[in-house]
Amino acid sequence: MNKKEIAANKLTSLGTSIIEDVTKNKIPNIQVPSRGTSNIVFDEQKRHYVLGDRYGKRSLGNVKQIKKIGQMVYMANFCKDLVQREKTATLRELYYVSEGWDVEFGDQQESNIIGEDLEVTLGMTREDLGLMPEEDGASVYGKITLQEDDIEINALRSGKSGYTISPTIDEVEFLDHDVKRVIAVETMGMFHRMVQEEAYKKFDTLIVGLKGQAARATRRFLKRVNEELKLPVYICNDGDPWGFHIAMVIISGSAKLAHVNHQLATPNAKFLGVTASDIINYDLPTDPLKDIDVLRLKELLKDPRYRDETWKTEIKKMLKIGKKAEQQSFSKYGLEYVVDTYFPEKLESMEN
Amino acid sequence: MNKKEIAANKLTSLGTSIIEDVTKNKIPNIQVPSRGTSNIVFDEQKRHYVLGDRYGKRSLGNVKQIKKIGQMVYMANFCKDLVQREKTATLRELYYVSEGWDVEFGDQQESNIIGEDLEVTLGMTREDLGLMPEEDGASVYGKITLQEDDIEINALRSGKSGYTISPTIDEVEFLDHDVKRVIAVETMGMFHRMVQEEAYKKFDTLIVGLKGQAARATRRFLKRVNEELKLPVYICNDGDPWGFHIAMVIISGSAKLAHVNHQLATPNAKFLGVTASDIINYDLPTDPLKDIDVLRLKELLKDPRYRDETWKTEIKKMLKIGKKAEQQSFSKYGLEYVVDTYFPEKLESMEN
Amino acid sequence: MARQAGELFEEFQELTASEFFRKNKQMLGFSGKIRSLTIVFHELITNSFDAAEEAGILPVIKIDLKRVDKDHYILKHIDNGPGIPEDFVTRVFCTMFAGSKFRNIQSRGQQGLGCSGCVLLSQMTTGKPAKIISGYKENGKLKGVQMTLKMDVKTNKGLILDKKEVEVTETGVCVELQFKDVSYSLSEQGAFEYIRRTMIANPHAQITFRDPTGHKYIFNRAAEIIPPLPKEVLPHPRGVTADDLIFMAKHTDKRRFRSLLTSSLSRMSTKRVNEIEEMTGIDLNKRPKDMKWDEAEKIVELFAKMDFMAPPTSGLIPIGAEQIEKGLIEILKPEFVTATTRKPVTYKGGVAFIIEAAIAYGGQAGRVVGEQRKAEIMRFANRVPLTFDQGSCAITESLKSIDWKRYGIKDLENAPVTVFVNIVSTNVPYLSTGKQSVAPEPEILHEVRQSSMKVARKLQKYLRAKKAAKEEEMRSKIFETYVPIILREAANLAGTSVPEYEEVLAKVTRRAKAELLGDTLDE
Amino acid sequence: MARQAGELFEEFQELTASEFFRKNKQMLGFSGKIRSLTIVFHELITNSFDAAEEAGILPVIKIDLKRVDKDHYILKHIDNGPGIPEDFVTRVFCTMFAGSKFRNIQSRGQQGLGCSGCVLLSQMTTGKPAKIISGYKENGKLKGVQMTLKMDVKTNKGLILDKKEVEVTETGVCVELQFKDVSYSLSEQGAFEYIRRTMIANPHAQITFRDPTGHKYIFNRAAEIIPPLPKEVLPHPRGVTADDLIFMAKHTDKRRFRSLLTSSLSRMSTKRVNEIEEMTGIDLNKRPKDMKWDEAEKIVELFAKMDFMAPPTSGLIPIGAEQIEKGLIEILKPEFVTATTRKPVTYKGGVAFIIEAAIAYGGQAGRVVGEQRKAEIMRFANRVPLTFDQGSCAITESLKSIDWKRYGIKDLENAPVTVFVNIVSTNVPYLSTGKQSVAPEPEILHEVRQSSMKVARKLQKYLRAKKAAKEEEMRSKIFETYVPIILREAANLAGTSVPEYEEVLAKVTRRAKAELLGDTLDE
Repeated sequence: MNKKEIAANKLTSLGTSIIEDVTKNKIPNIQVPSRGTSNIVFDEQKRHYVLGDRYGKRSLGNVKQIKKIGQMVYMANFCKDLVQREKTATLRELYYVSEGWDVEFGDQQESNIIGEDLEVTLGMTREDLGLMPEEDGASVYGKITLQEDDIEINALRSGKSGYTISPTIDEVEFLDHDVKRVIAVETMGMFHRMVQEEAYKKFDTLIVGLKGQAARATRRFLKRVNEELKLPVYICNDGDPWGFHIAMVIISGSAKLAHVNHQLATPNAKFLGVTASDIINYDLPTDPLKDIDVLRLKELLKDPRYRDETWKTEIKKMLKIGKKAEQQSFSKYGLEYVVDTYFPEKLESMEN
Repeated sequence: MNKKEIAANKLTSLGTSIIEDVTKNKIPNIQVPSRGTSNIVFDEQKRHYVLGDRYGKRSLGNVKQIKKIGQMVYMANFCKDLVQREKTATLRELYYVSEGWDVEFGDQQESNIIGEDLEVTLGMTREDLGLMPEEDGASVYGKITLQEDDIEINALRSGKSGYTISPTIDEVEFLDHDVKRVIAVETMGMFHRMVQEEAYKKFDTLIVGLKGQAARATRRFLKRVNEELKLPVYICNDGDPWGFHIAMVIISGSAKLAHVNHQLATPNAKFLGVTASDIINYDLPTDPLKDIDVLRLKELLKDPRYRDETWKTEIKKMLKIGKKAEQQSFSKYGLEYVVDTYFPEKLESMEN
Repeated sequence: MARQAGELFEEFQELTASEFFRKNKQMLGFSGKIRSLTIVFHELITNSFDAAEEAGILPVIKIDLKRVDKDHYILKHIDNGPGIPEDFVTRVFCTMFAGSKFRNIQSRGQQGLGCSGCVLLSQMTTGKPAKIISGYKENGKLKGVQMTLKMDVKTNKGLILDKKEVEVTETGVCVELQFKDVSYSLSEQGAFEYIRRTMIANPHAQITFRDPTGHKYIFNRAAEIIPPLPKEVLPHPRGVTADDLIFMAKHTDKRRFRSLLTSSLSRMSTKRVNEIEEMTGIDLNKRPKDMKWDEAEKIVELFAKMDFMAPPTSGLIPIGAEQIEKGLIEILKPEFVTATTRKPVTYKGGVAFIIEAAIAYGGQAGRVVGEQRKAEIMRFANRVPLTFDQGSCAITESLKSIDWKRYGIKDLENAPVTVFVNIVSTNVPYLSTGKQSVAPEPEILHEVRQSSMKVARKLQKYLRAKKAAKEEEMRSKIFETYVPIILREAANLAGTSVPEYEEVLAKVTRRAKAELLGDTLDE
Repeated sequence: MARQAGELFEEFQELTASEFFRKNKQMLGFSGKIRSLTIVFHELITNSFDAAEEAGILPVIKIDLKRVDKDHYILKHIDNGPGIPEDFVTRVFCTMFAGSKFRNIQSRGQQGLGCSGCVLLSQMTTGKPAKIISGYKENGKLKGVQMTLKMDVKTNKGLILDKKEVEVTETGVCVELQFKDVSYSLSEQGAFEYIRRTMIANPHAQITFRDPTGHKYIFNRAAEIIPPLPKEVLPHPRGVTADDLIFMAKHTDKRRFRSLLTSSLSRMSTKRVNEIEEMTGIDLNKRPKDMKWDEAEKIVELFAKMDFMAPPTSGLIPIGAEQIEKGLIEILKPEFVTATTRKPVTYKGGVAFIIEAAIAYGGQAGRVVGEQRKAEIMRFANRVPLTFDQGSCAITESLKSIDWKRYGIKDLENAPVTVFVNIVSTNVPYLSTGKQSVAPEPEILHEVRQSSMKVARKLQKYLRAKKAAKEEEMRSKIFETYVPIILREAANLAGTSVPEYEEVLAKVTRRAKAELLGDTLDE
């Protein structure tokens, strides 16, 4: 069975179980895995967050739960229709579609939550159910050829801003590539610098411009190049708690998406910089840590994803120097410095 | 002379004029066209904002101005180097580069302002001077072929998210196309809907996903397809004051960029919707106008760019009904409705 | 050149109380036009109430306020009390510091400044004399006298300008005074609100008030019971200072200190006196006048360590929960009302007090601000409304400390609620001269809290019951609406037809009702 | 059963002023431990000042405060005034409402309650008698008497427990009193701050204060001039009420109302009296006692319409700008100080007053909060510090209305600044009984604003000059730094070598200096 058939079957079974209960004069209920913090656990084996085994029961006989059951069933019908017609819709569109339903959503937030309920209940990602995020994924530049439907795309020949990862990345096939690694950078400023300085040639690398926090499609892309193409993935972000965390979510997934981390996390990806040690070693221009930065760093220290000694050392070092630095601050030494000096030195130290 | 030579010459002349003054024992000064609101005027002929003819004098003999002169001269040297080496830098990179200078910038904001001073003083855009914005431009999908450097790009074969307009769009050439119009939409949700529903085929159109307020490169792209390829440009945004204004900035330029509007504004572009009349005629799901929306709409009524009767009527109508609607709200009638019904009806009414 | 002392003392003089207060009228509460008039109402009404009750009469008061000109009014105040014997009329109205309320007794007024203060203000602002008619019984015979009086501030005595016997049909006093520089207002601090609140705390009274526009308000009696007369109680040992003991010793007719103690203090048995004698080593058989300060101090210090019974509470007469409710119903016509009267307790170890609290919800409860009814707090001390200095008052402080959300009132400020609190004591600890706010003694704060929480809980119960009735109706509707829809959609999803579901629907409706009777209301 | 009036009046009695205040000590300002002690200091110090100045003596006061136990102190207060003749000692210290300050004169104290109030408090809290030594001159001969006194509150008179003649070396009074239930504090409301502020407003005085820890503070005299004695001035016609006229008429020895008016009111010429007679039609040749209220009211109404000269101001004695500055320098050692004394003006049309304001910057100006110096406002009325009720005071209100940013003080609250304001008047309009805050009469608000803005402008000038000096230095540095850099970069840009630029540099430096002397400082 392909993904579409699986999705359609799972959706159908939701309806079947309700109808069967009624036929047996039982009050139907749906078991929804709990997404509360206490049911999100860090799986040391898989190296990312997963959902635990606690469930919430949603009963047709409960006045507070019945409306949610109605919303779930309606949404399941809508998704089944999407899947069968091979279409996708954004969450926003779904929200507007629901205007015609007999059960209303109070706001977008409410409909998003029911969407997540459906994901965890069926054990499918929203993309499997035909629901797409609004956001596009990262930009990719370098020697890789992909196929979307019947179109072949060469990410070296898609313009200076590269190939844009579309929300439907799972339907994209990797045809060919000629790179040894992948470097993902936080800002498009750095992406263009690397394109301009021909980093893709110098390092035999794909350049991925994350545009801040990585979109789901981007994370899926990085996981696939890492696992399907066996390419090492490096992440280079701003040297601050937010940069650290953007990298970590790519590596170990987020708590919020514990139910789909197995499809999103790339535990083999590596954080290349900017580290607190880089700030010191390269004497980078810095800004002082703000209160919120300090708070965030201290939170990271308690986070199981940062249990690794290297991480702990770097976080503590940053707290000690009380400073942070941006990726682009290497320009202090000239525009080319980051590609000519920093990346080679860091890659050298990480790969050997 | 090509653009590069012009830029290099203009930059050189800034230095020459200072040195000449000193040779004649005159206190050097630089005349910087004023960007104050009173010097920004709406040009009825050109149908966009332009700078008036008021200047500010920046004198070496003024204790408050001397530092700014130093910053301008330093920046001019940096830009001259960029232009000569055919490189670009982001404003952020420039800011970090300035760390090594003998005149400091207090913050990024200060260095941005000096950058604009240089633009207006020399009458060049920042792109001409090698300074690029961080942001990428819009996504383009449809039958058009472009050339970046020596690479040909087909925007129908760049993936579902299309071709991304790069900051250096002025260096891109249009090779070929097979469309009759361009439709720009505010959200990527709508962009993907149109791709999925094959709007590019149905309407022989390019689809441009603006991603909110249009980047400079996007506005340049739209102007160029309109003027070089003679394609009519339609803009479809959310039906609220912000959607109106995103369209208007594409059509008539912004006050803030009065000095470069002649390169950015597309006076022939047309606002397709969502209008207040659409909200009524299509009975769209709405949100009530917030105080800030009402305030903004009232501001628009006083704005010379909205002097057109149609705009005035639509703004007043929106104020009267007190409601706004999003692009995606057409989904109330099903996902395909916007492409199957709305666009054909609107295009029909606008083109005949 | 330095001057000698003698020269400087040539102008030395002594003022009378009247002269003093003529120069310092703000010390009588007469500051501000609105407040001055409210204080006048207060002094006259409390005097009438106290007099009528002491005489065992249900108070009936008629007040007529006429406007002569801007800030110029004529006030006529008639009561049905026992009247004032002819010989005392001038002293009551024209001598400051004179009165009958200097005992340790729960009373509304208490300074001997009330009536004479009003006459002083009238005279100072208008020069007009006071007109008094007193009807009283002497040896069972009804007598009536009418006087026109002025106050001679130089001597602190009344001057009778005119006096004649008149026929009266019943006992009582009629006072007619003119005032300038005062102002009638409907605000919370004004005279009208003062009357309204007075009626809530004194439902046994009746007041007819004709306001300056000629409109006649009749506040009817809501209860026919005259409050029992509070008894004078002896001070409790814990409540006296060394100075008090010395003062008693000086002005007693007892022959020994021992007997002075037992006769002047409550809870002071011979056994206790013997203990005191033993533990202090003071000879209590001495004559009171020989008592030394040190000895008095020693005794007071010992008082603090000895166990005494709480002070007798026969001197405290609360309004009573039932009466308060009647008053609130009569005046506010609320949707719900409840009141409580706490048991007597003491503050500072020896001063007894009782707190009464009530809450009224809906109807005319709360005050109207704009188009909304907001919460209002009505504070009383011995049934007298406290209208000024709300911010610093223990009652306000205590009420603000309550988490009203817990009692189903999400936002006290914006609820149609009147909270009523009355403190009953022979000795209310006021914070300031104006006697408008109660000091935050911990025991008082505690009692106000407890009593208010009790009435709040009752209100909560009422609101809950009201809500529960609504809820039940809503619940069965929800099931009847959603079950068919859900099953239609589920069947569509499953690709089957909709099964019979009557039984399941009946089941869930039944179960939901059962749930409702449990404690699922706390969301 | 209803009781008859006669029964009820069996307990009717009359209190003396002492008895009354014994029951209402908060009316004398005695509420709270810290405040009570500050009030005692206030009463004794102002009495000493007034007495010494009246006698033409530079005041010297020695105060010794010993702690006996928690909240229990012995206070010894010695002055060098003219002393009190033996016959008056008991009345000054033991009779309330007695004093020599009931005239229309600018004085610090004014109620006849000060000294006797302190004795009452002492006696009430400790039972201890007051010990007084008075040295005074009689017919040029120095006499000394020592007395131990108690107050008999039942009679409002002093009881002499002990009296003897003693030898004294100079005139003056020594008072020794004990207090309980009071507390010495260094807070803004405490006794120490009271003395400090007193010294600022009275630089001609000297106070030596030994605090309870034994530390001796000597506040030296900063100025050797005894303030001129304020003269008693007759009330201004605009300042009297009808009641005042009637009161005057009743207690005058003049034979005709005409002569009463000219002799009792200021600015009242025969010509004016004739005008009054003509315009009111009242026969002013009547005997004063025959004056009717209506007539008095008519006259007062006419007063409001007639043009009078402003009241005489000989009765107002300001401290004077120079003296204030001396006081502030002595106590605060500021970096900069300036003071101003306004011309006399009137409020309510007839009451004269003078505002004095000063500002001190740096040094010990401002109050220390945490590690920072913050602004403080010192309010005075007739040289007496006002320490309570700051919020409601006209002085505070007026100062807060000033836009201090305009005077180079970005944030008044956080500047090391002391703002001093003194109001001088025979009749300061206090807001409340405690006489701690001034009523917001528009003229007073205006004068405080004007005078404060004047001293603020002087401070601004000082701060500007300080800043300008710094600025000039900075400017020439800027040119010397930037010109070479800019020309190097410009030459690089132009692709040429750097030309000679000495002359251009000299030119710009010169020009910048000229600019600085213009008005370019306002950024």
